[in-house]
Amino acid sequence: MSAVLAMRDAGFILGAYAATVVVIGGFALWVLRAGRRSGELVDDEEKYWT
Amino acid sequence: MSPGRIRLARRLAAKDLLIERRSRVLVNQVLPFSGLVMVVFAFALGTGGVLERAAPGLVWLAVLFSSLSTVQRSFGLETADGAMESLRVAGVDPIALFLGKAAALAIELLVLVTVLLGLAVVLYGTEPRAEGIVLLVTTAISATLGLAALGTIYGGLAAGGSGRETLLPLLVLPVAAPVLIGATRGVEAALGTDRTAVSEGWPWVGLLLVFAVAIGVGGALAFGTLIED
Amino acid sequence: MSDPATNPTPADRSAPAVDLRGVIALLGGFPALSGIDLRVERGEIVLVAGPNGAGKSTLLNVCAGLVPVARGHAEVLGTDLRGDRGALRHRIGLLGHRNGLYADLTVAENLAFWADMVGANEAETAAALTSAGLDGRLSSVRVSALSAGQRRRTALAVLLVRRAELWLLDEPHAGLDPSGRDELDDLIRLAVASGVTVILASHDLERSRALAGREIVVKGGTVSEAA
Amino acid sequence: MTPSPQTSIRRATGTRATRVLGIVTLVMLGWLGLFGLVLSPADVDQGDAVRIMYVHVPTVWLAYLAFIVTAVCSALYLFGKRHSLGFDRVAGASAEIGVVFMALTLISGSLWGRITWGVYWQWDARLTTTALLFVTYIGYLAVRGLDGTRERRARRSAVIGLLAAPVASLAHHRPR
Repeated sequence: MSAVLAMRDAGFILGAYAATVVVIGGFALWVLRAGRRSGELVDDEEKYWT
Repeated sequence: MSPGRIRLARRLAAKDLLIERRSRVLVNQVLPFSGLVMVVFAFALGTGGVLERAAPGLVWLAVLFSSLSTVQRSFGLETADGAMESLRVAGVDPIALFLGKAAALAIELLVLVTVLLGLAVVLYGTEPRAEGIVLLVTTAISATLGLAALGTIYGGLAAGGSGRETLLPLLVLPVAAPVLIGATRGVEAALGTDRTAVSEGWPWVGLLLVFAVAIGVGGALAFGTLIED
Repeated sequence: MSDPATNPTPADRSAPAVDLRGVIALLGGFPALSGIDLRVERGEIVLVAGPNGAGKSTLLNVCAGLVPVARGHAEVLGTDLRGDRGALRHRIGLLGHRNGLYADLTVAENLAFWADMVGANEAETAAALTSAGLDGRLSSVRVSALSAGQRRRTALAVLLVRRAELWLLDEPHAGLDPSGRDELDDLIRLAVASGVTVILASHDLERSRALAGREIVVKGGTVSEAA
Repeated sequence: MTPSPQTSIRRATGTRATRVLGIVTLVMLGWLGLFGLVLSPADVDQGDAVRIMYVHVPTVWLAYLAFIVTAVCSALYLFGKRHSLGFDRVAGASAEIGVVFMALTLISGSLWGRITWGVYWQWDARLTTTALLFVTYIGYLAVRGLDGTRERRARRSAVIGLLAAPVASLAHHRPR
């Protein structure tokens, strides 16, 4: 881990990785929540995908 | 292209121009606004050569901003009392509708471009050179045609319902970027900004024409679907 | 497309103006009309009554071909609504709460514009102006300077110029003063006398009953004949 | 794939396949971090900056792929005989994914640029096109947010989705 932090421009590189993980994670959570909300609108019998 | 369609389109365009002659919204509001934009550019950039070098780009930026108001006006008069809907419901050929609106818009924008180019000479000290006149005129016309076609497409979309006017700039500006780039380079070559040769401008005119044709054909075909709301 | 030469053939002249059987229409996925039966003969004036949101406007929009028929049999002026409606469009005039006029143009210019759109000649335009009582001085007044009643009449004059055979009028009396309403009714009667069929949705029941030969009630997406 | 009714209540729109896919994705993301940051050596030319490429390049490919899916599905909706709304939904969902990943592309790209060029942004054709495409599809999503029935929304956005992409890319193929 210290080797990672010691590389040149570690802030920018780690920032790029962090941004990627955070944005993808946030988007995934948003999709899951939207899906849950949509799922509540549908009767259980009509959930053909389950 | 049937003669009936062209006749309809001409009549539609004539109607728009007659309304403009009556209401003078463009002359009294949009034109002063675009002039103001040119002046404000001068305030922001100051003197000392920057303005002269940036003049072609500034002219087209001002055109772009003002064209948004022009498009809004063009479709505002159709939606104010549901006229566009009446035309659509009555089954008036949507291709003729597109061509007519686009033609009127092109004429209005051409006036705007001419005035702004003239203003650039006065305010920014850009002198057109004799050998670049043909390029200048061709660039202005081809860029205007593209903008008019583009504005008609997105104007038609924005005309469908309430609260869509704010969407127009967001939709138009990114797609109009090729016009902005091409028209700016074309005018730079025509004026000889940064010692560019006139011959460097013609490929850009090509780009502008490709754009105008592509958007014109695409818009004519898609217009019926777009206003079918 | 809006070729005036596509006059109705004798066969669909005799067809009823509107023939709906078991029509279901959806708005946003929900049935706004759930099984409508309605037959309107040529030259009739039919009043569509019913509470707000019952589907009166939807019914008119279905007849105009603006709201698709999800299920059922639907014929207007002898043309199946589920087929190609292109030729049908210019034969139908739908008037909602907006008039579809250009405020900066005069009455005559608005009509002349529409005449060009549908290929009507000057005589027809002049006749429409006279029928609507808009000839003379009024014809050269800008629409923006007209009263609400005069605008309505101009809008109906457009339908005359278009030679629309079926008029679908959604609250035509809304926003008019009594004299404006009288003039509007006169114009509608005049149009019907010349062969036009009118379906009007209205809350002004007393006035509309005097005008209409028949009244139907739309409620909960279905139709019933008023007693 | 045939769960008991009790468990399906909390299942929302997920399926076993999407759940497996999600877990695989999480594992792969961790793997990417491990390989990209620790296990792989620095590049001879770019130095450690090359590590950003390991996230930058996949995101841009994904974004372009998503926009292609949007365009294809728009065309399928518009020109298909049945005007199936399913295509419209795929087009819209794909555009959302595209916008998210194009945002990531722009972020990681500008960080890479800061290391390599010393500036976050350079006005060359490729960067400009990417930024324009990004804004274009934000506009596309805004059009999808407009009022109207599902069919209207589908028609409108299909036209915009088909029209916008090639035009914005025209900035890329401009003459020299």
